[in-house]
Amino acid sequence: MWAFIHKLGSPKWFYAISARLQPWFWAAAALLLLVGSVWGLAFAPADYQQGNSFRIIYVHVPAAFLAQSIFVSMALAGLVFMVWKIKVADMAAAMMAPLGAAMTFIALFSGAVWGVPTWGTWWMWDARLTSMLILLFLYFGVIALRGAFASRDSASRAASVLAMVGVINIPIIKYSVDWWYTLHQPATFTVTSRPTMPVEMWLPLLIMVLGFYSFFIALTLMRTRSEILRRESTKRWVRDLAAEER
Amino acid sequence: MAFATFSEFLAMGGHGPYVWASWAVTAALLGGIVLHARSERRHLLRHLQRRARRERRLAGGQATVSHQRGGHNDDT
Amino acid sequence: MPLRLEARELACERDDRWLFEDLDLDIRAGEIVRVEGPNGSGKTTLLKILSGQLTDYRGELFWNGMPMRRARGDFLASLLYLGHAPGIKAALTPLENLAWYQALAGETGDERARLVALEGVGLAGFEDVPTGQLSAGQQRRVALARLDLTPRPLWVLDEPFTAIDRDGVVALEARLVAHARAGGCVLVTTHHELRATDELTRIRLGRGGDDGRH
Amino acid sequence: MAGTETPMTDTEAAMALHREPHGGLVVALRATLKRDLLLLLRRRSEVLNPLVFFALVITLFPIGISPDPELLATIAPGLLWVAALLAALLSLDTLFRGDYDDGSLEQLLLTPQPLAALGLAKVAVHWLLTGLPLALMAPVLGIMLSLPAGSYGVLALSLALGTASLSLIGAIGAALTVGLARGGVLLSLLVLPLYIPVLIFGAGAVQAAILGDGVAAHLAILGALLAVTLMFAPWAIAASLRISING
Repeated sequence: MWAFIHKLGSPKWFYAISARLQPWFWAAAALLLLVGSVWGLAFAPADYQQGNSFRIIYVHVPAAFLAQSIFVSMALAGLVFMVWKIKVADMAAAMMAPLGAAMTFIALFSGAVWGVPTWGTWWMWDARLTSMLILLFLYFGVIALRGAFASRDSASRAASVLAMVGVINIPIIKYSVDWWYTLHQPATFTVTSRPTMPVEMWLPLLIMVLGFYSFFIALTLMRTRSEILRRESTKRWVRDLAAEER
Repeated sequence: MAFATFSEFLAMGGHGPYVWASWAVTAALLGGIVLHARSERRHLLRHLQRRARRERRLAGGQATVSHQRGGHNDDT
Repeated sequence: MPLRLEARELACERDDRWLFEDLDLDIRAGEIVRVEGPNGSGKTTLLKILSGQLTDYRGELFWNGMPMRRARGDFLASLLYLGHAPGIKAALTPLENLAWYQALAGETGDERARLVALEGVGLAGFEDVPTGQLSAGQQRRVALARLDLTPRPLWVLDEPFTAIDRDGVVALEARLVAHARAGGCVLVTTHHELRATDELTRIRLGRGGDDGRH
Repeated sequence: MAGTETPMTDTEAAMALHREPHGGLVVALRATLKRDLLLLLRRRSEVLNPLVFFALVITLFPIGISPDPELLATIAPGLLWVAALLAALLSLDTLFRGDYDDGSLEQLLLTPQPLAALGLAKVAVHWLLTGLPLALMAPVLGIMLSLPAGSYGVLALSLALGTASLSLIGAIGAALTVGLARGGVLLSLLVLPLYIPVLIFGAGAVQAAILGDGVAAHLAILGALLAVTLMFAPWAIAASLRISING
């Protein structure tokens, strides 16, 4: 097992393996997203209370899930980089951060838009949206910190530490914001909490979530391969590869 | 099919703008990220190829990197 | 073209000790004046006073016979000062740095002249590399490229040889001599032993008794 | 250096001794504007930081006070203005510090061009990349504070006008403290009292817009403040730079 981890760590080997894995994930993502969207938009029944605006859930929830799991996986990659010095892990972490921020923004935007028909305003200090907003600031922090260092190695180490500190704080933030929200708004119905859904509603949701996750894996593989080329550009195998790449 | 006609599908009982807005932003962001990733890779490969070509030319031309005296510059 | 920088009874006190007292200078065209002295003897301070950056000193400065206050505009137009820090922005490329300095001197200048100046200081091939990625010596050479790019009669150079390699030092020394012979004037501080030529004169700072009379 | 084996002939060097600059100040100003824009845009994170800070500070208040829209609406104008003011203050420290550290500030002082004009060019770039974006972003944050409708335009306009004076006044403080190692805190102590008039009329303009009565008076005074600072600040900046270069 140990040899496998170390092999996975070598950029050259990872570059080759990811080339084979990547197409599968792209195909899965495309298929799942397509099926999930059509199903969720056209075939799934409307919510008896909120009507069709409920269909935003098929974008809001997967993006919210992914936003949090990307931060967790970024922290894990940071841990792997700090402990076992596997450079590929840090490259992946660096490539995940922008996608995580984008997912958080999608969750925020769709959550706010979803709230308009129910609350009548574009923004409502709802517990989940507030936690999502704080998560967005955490992402900006990690991205800005990684960009602020001149030397790449210290940038990677600093970003990994911040990601790990951030991931520990996410549950703390979530519960304190929930407590804060119930303190001020005990009774109202929080639109984004999921009432028990019949199967023909949560099945497309499951497909969309899987579609988002395979998109995340496929994109991270692709961008990590670019980062490998960028960081290992002085290595011989990269130069030979560049020479014969059409 | 939850909607009778296509236009009903677009209107979505009045909630259409909100639903389509969220989906449009999601599609735009995901699409944009994919296009950015692909162009990033293309630029990178082109940059590597250009550097590989320049190194081959420099190695071939024995142009020493050290300071070249003399008025005109011959290896531009 | 008149070129004469005089100082009378120049004295500067820095954190209550005298760096130098009633120092008289008379620097004319065709001279290379080397300011010597151990570290902390006020060499850079003297240069900053003569170039007009520092104002808390006693004594009088004259440019071509006129008191500096009145001749300041003309003095600045004929001065090229290279400080301890080369004054090069790390995020800009050498070409962009030089373009800005040419513009500061009031000229738009053209790319060709900048390329030739950079090639002259041995930076061929590094024109478009952000200077942050260049070595300290190369960054210093970008600053030294200004000597050829914006011609000025009076050069005030603070440790121009730092981080410059052997070839560069030889070239720079020759450039100083050529400038002096052409009627320019160089005021330089350096720990590098300049070749004794008839243009070279010295000012010694920091010795107890010797008040550095020129 | 050119001219080693074959030393540059004396006549060639003599001819190259002095060339009358043509173009003068306009060339220098345009080049300084272009250079500073290039520098700031190459370090995009420094341009984004004040904006994220602005959004963060705005997020803190509903959490700290209460998310109740009515309460937020009453304090929104003042909140937005104070947060924008602090965000502008945040980015002032880097205005001259970069040039001071690598020696280009020294060169700026030694050009025949008037230092006040070059300082003004640097402040203009600072305003363009911090003041203006803050003004454009404020309405979005106004939504989060449930700012009443009809005041978004005045909010952006008053901020755009106000941050120009803030940048000018702040630049004086930045010039004074550029030589000091830990000048950041001192800079805010110097400059915040001078910001108060701009804050009063800026926030006042937005409140006036909410209450529906005339906004022209407040904006006119903001414009007058800007005119006054435009007249005096550049000379003060030039003088302060000369002082702090002495170290």
